[in-house]
Amino acid sequence: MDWLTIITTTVHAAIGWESVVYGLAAIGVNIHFGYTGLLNFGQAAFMAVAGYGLAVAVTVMNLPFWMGIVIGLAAAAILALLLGIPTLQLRADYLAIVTIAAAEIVRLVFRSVYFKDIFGGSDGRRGFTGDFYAMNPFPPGHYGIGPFGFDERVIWFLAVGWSVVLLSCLVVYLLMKSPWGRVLKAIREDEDAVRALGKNVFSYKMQSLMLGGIIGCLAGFFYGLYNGAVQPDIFGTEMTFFAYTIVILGGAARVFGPVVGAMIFWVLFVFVGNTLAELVRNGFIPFMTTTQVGPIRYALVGLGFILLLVIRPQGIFGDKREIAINAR
Amino acid sequence: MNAEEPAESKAAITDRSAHLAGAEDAVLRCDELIAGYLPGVNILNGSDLYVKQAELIGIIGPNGAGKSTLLKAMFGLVNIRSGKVLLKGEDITNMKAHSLVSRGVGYVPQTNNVFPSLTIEENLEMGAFQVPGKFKERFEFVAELFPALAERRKQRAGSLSGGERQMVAMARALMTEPSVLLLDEPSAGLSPKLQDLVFIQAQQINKAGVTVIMVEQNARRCLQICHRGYVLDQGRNAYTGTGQQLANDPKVIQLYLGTLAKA
Amino acid sequence: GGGGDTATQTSQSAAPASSAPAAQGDGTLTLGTLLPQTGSLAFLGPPEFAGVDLALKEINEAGGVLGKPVAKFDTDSGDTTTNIASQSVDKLLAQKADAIIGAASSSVSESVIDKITGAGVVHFSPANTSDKFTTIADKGLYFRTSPPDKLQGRVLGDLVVADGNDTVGIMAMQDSYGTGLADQVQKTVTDGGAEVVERVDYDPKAADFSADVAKLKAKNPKGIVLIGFEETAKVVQELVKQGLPADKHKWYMVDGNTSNTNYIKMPKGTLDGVKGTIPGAAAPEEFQKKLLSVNKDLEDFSYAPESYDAANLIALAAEAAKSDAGVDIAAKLAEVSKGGEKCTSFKACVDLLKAGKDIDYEGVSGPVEFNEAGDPAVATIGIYQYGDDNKYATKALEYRTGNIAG
Amino acid sequence: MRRAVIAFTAFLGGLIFLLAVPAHADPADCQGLRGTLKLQGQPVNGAKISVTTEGGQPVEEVTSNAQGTWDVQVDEPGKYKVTLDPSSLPADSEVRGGSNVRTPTVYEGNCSTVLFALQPKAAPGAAPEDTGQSTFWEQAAQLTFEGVNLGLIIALGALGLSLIYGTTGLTNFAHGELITLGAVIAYAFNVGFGLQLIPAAIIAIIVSGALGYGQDRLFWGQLRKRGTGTIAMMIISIGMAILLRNLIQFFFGAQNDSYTDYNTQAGIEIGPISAAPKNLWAIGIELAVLIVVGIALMKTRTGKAARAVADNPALAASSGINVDRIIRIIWASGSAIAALAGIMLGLSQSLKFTMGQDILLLIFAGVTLGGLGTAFGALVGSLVVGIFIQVSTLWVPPELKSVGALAVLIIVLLFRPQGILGRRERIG
Amino acid sequence: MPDDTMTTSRKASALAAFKDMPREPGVPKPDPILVVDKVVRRFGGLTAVDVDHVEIQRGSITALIGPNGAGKTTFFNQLTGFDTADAGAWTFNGRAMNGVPAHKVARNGMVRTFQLTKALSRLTVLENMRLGAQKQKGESFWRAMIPAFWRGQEDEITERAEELLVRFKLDAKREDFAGSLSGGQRKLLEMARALMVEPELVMLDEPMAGVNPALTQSLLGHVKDLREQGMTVLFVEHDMDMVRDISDWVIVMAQGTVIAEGPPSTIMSDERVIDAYLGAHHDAPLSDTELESQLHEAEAALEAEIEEETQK
Ligand SMILES: Nc1ncnc2c1ncn2[C@@H]1O[C@H](COP(=O)(O)OP(=O)(O)OP(=O)(O)O)[C@@H](O)[C@H]1O
Ligand SMILES: Nc1ncnc2c1ncn2[C@@H]1O[C@H](COP(=O)(O)OP(=O)(O)OP(=O)(O)O)[C@@H](O)[C@H]1O
Ligand SMILES: [Mg+2]
Ligand SMILES: [Mg+2]
Repeated sequence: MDWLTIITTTVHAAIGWESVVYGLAAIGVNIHFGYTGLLNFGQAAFMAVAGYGLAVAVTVMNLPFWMGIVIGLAAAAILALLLGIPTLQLRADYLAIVTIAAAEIVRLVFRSVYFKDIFGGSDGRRGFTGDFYAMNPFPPGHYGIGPFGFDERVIWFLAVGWSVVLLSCLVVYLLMKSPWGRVLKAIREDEDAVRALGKNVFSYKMQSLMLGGIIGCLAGFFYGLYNGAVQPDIFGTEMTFFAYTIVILGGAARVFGPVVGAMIFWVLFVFVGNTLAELVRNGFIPFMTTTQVGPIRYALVGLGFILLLVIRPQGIFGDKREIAINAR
Repeated sequence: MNAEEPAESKAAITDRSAHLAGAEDAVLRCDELIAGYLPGVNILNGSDLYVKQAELIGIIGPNGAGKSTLLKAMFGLVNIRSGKVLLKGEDITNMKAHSLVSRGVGYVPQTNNVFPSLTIEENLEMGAFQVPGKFKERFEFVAELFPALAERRKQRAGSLSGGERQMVAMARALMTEPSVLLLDEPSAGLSPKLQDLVFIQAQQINKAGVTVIMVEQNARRCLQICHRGYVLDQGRNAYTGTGQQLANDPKVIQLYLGTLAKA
Repeated sequence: GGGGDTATQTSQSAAPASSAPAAQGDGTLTLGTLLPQTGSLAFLGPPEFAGVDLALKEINEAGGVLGKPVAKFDTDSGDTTTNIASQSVDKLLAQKADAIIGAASSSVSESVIDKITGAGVVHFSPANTSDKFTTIADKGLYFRTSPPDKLQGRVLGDLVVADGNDTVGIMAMQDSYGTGLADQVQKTVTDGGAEVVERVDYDPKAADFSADVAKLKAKNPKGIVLIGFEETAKVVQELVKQGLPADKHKWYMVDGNTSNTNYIKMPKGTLDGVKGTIPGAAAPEEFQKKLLSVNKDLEDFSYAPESYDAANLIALAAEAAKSDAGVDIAAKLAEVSKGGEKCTSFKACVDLLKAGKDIDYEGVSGPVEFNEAGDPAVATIGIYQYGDDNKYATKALEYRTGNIAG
Repeated sequence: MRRAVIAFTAFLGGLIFLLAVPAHADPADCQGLRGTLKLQGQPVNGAKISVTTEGGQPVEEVTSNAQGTWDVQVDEPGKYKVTLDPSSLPADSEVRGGSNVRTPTVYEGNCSTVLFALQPKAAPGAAPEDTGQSTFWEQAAQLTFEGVNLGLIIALGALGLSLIYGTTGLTNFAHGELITLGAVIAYAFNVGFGLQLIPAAIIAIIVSGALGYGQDRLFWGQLRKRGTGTIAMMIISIGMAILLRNLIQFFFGAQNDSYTDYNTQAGIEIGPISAAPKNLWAIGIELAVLIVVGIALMKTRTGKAARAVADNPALAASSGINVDRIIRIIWASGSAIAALAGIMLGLSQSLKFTMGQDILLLIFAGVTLGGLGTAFGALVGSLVVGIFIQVSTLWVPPELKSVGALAVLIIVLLFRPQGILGRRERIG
Repeated sequence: MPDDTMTTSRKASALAAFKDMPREPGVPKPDPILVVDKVVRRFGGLTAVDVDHVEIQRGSITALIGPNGAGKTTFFNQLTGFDTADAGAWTFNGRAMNGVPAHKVARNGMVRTFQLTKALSRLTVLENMRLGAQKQKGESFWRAMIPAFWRGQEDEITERAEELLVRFKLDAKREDFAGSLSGGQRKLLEMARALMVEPELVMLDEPMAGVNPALTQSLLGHVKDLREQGMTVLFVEHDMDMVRDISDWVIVMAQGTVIAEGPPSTIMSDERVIDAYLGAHHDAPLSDTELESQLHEAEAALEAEIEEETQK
């Protein structure tokens, strides 16, 4: 058994780019769903328009990197408006479906042959990260302790990524303990009551959608920056589902819930997968071949989610009392 | 106001054994119930209650005293942490609600007491779920009591006014002919005319041999018609006695009944 | 890769840029596979894994590479909807893989190519067809044995024209494989004087294909070109249902869907006379038998030859370089693929190498001659025809060899 | 050197080929242009064809032989221009499409075929030849039929989903996998045990129903008892979906497969529509099931109890309804209906471990469009989704067909936020 | 305990205003804060509200009574923008209010409570209360991030909230989730929260249904205080003791229309009102003899029934 590999890959996943990207996406979802009660199942669309905004701006329109970022942010904001204006009046579960539908529309359009010249079809776009890595202040080398560590490229990415994650957490923390956050939480509970108290529910929902969308869109940037490419299918419903899973794992409406949730999520994924692969390779599980590890790993990860939530339905940071109130 | 205070009137009793002395042939009795919703927080702190065959019992008390919780606990809707509920000698502690229904217990909850997406008629049908054969007959009966409901039998309960819902809830409980009926604030939200109807109805049912336990905030009214009453405070019996005794007890009046209705 | 940068140039520049330990060989050639075990392309996984396994079995039977048996780690590439591939690459790099065979999907390869080549490891795909990889910045470490779209498209297009179909309909799976091939077929067919009356790019995950087929039906083309993977069975089903059967219209298939297992449950004669193109100079039957000895459950053989060739080429290049370091292997890959004494198996080739000869590996998937970009330059396409039993004859009607570029 | 290589490989290929199919002699080193001229199946002899380079330099002029074939070899690969002399064609025949010039490309070591399709000259005033093309309305009819066909399958899935959602409040993302499971169980009986599909399907539906019952009894019911919230349950269902999907892949494999019966039925023409008999049967069965279940929910005691449980489980229990029993019945029937949906989907398409997942979004769309929690809403919503997907391809590229349906979903909900058959709740 | 002696000024002026007013539906008031004209709301075939003309006197406590299903709540819904009337117009403080969205209505100073309470379950009782306060600086996105901007105001709000909670006997529950309150406590919270808004007109929909009578009594004193502070109160209630005790004016609705208006004493002796609404026993609790006779009636009916049964 190659425990060293299992442990290093697991640790890398916990603090690596996956946690940054999924963590940010989940922070956005947490604002939408955890605090405001908006069942926005279209988070992937925010990531997609941002990633594509950056990519298309740089590769197709030949704009500088920073302009790409601005365009990506603007695209996310516009998406929030387009999505919000018609749908924020809907009941929560209807909103969920409409946002899924909208996200799928976005993905299908990005992936279509029809718009291939702009968005690059199913292969997406690449070649827009040069400027980002050109800003790297880390000289080449290996950063870390022993087998744990990253090269200069990744460490730069992670430095920026985790800063943004922490900054987002700080913003969420400040906002959610303010009266503004109180209004959001009240909307989550009963918007009519909030209306009766003179708050413009629509405007708050829109602000929430914007904020969460923009944080989600940062996730889109980081996905593109790390992988050097954006592709339509990564921004499918699965991504949103995972973001939700992460939020619930960490504990809804908790500032660090999404970040810790993302870490647990990836640790589970990597640890289970790599341990299983090693077990099979070393003949501990005779009835399986290494090529069958894939599905069984997923199955185990699914089982892991189930067990985690059965054991701790409120998530890591969640409050059991809230769950008790929520139960039907 | 706490139970340990020495009794100032005949109505107040603090002695468990004295209270339970009359409980021998009780139809339904609770012994030292401790129950609650959240872990670690008990709402009922050892309340006792018994009701004899064909008795009408009133429970009054301040808001949040645990009256509804007591009814729910008896009916198996709140987890009982310790203590016992006996129905005709049978231990029914934490038994599921539907099995109690088949043992002849009926219950009208205080809130959320209709099925919003079902029509009035279907709501009533659900009331007679275990005795579908009787539906027609009973429906005619409640239709006479609440003509407003009969007119609208196809309207969805979710669109009804507060009072209309309360009527549906009451009517639903009248669909079966239970031998023990638990009513949680049946008169709340009803017009004075219908409040009368509810109280008269309760008495009438009781006369016909049904054991009734009624929680009311229309306390004076309730004490007037009940055989015995309990005053519940902070999950404990604060006072018990006959309806008359309680209604005239100055302490009870000051703390729980107020003087408005007398004026 | 990178247009001009050749393998030899970057073998110097890649090493310092990467901090991965794999840059220095450790004496054991370690292969990693990054192939789909899960996700939408999971059906492509088993044959690809089998191809690599078969090659490895033969290599190790022949004494391994550099005197040691070749090690191998299998990982899942998933599909683009998850980020499994990136995880898998991390694991492979941690396990000191010298070369990684995968991924099946161009999009997945794209998302990990920087990571793999950045670590000085050879990235060798048996199935990527996107033309992006020709120009991608890869430090000269990216190679592929994938079926040459352009040539196959030309051959197929010419076949369609030669069969006298003046009106042609194309159903293509909407991804880089499908659209790339469809573009080439469309161009060839149009140049040859026939008209493409309808081209439908369909989403392979769509709930059903009746609307897509209805579009073809509306134009009633003489020849129908089906480009895709195994979902073609659903398309065939629709074609028959909507009255465009193979006995009234001429159907053509490509390597992704010319299969002997996919259609056998269909009524006899459903595919009678249908033609399909498959790259590779050899009749696939014997090779398939060998594959079945590795994995008896195989039902499909797509990209198995390419995977097999990839593993063999890497092993030969390592032998030729006398090193198992990724950059050294990359530097020799083009050399062993062309110009020299021809050989068709690892054993034969390695014997020639040991005898100090220059070799030219001829693969099961085709002659495999790498150009500067690490793409195959020459290929052979076989044209096969289905019989009454919905299986294609093991002998090709015809083989065409040519330059892929052009 | 490269040329030599090609020549050699070509030779090798040719060698194999010569050994293999000697009858199909074809010069391996052909490099040029060739073609065959045919008029209504008969070769056309003596047609004049001239080949020039792209720049107009004449290369060669040939005439077709008795087999109608012609062949021009060139030295340099590249683009060429081929012109057919119309006057050399038999009288009253012409080149289809009008143009008699082609500009093919010759590649190194390969021949390119050039086609001049010929047709008899249409007599002036005669009706244009029937090309077998269908009119817009024929297409629309066919697509509507396909929409109904697909919509009803979606509706079955939607009904199962809606039943479970309706009674337990659980948004079950694993419903897609229940669909797949049903299809795969039927496959196991059909292909594995060699049973005819109809009995296999019936067994699969029963087994699935039992599994649904067990699932609630052993799992979801226990969670409910512990007071797990609906959102946590929703996420648990995502975990469940991942678990089931991958287990199915492990056992069934990743490839497409189909049942042995009713595979690839030829269509029969009904007016403008061509439909396979199995489609017609499926539509009948699906409609029957949908209507029966819908009416059962509206009219039977258990159906009403199910709706009561949906509204307020505590009150339902207080009315004497055995809530757990009702929920289990619903789980069993929901799973059984899902299995039927899966079998129908497998029958009309094929089976794959992702088949349920792939259709889940459409199912959700159907349920929502109709109005959450109403059985007939699920039917109507799904039909709308199905029909829109198909019919929208008259205007949008088929790759984007789901976009049309999803856009309709959004638009309808803008005007009817409670869905087509849903009802607005009162405030206050 | 607040007493009539304390509340003379406003009450007196309110009573004076109502003194010589004709007792007829739609009668004009000298200083109306709310004027409603021809409001109609239909649900399918049912006309839930059809109010021709109604005015609410500023600074008074007006009761709206009527049988169940008379349309009182629906009427509230129309006025406060929670439902769209089929027709009609109304002005609040002279400003037209039809078509104005609910939150703007509330901001204008017209706040309502809900008959079926809307507790914000997973917010604490105190947070519920704080939410009611208007013009909070910390409710704007940008300022929210810097606590210095809103700390001071928040403290004031909290103080006010705590005072109200004490009055409403909810202070012990301040840190509990509102979702864990009992039915009566929810009613109390609903009303207390509305008062946090400090509206000009507060519209209470059955505020005291389910509230303990002793507490009700003390809260009525509070409501009277509100009037003294210049607030106008419009409330729906079925408890006639309460109506009699605090209201200056009573409006009676039945079947969607206003059928009578007048001071409490007059209204409660109005035949039509007694018929439609109060029933025979409205004025006093049933005396023992009455009870007896009722029971006799009932018994007779029962016996007759039983006889019927046996005869069958
Ligand atoms: N959304 C709706 N759909 C159909 N009917 C409705 C709807 N809302 C209210 N109604 C009907 O309109 C009538 C008036 O209802 P409303 O709630 O205004 O009565 P109310 O006077 O407040 O009665 P209560 O004293 O019982 O609260 C009732 O008969 C009710 O059933
Ligand atoms: N679902 C719940 N979760 C947590 N606590 C609850 C819940 N329901 C009630 N409580 C708490 O239990 C206590 C008793 O509530 P209960 O409903 O029994 O009061 P009650 O006597 O019926 O009051 P009321 O007269 O207002 O209806 C209250 O303090 C309340 O806060
Ligand atoms: Mg209560
Ligand atoms: Mg009302």
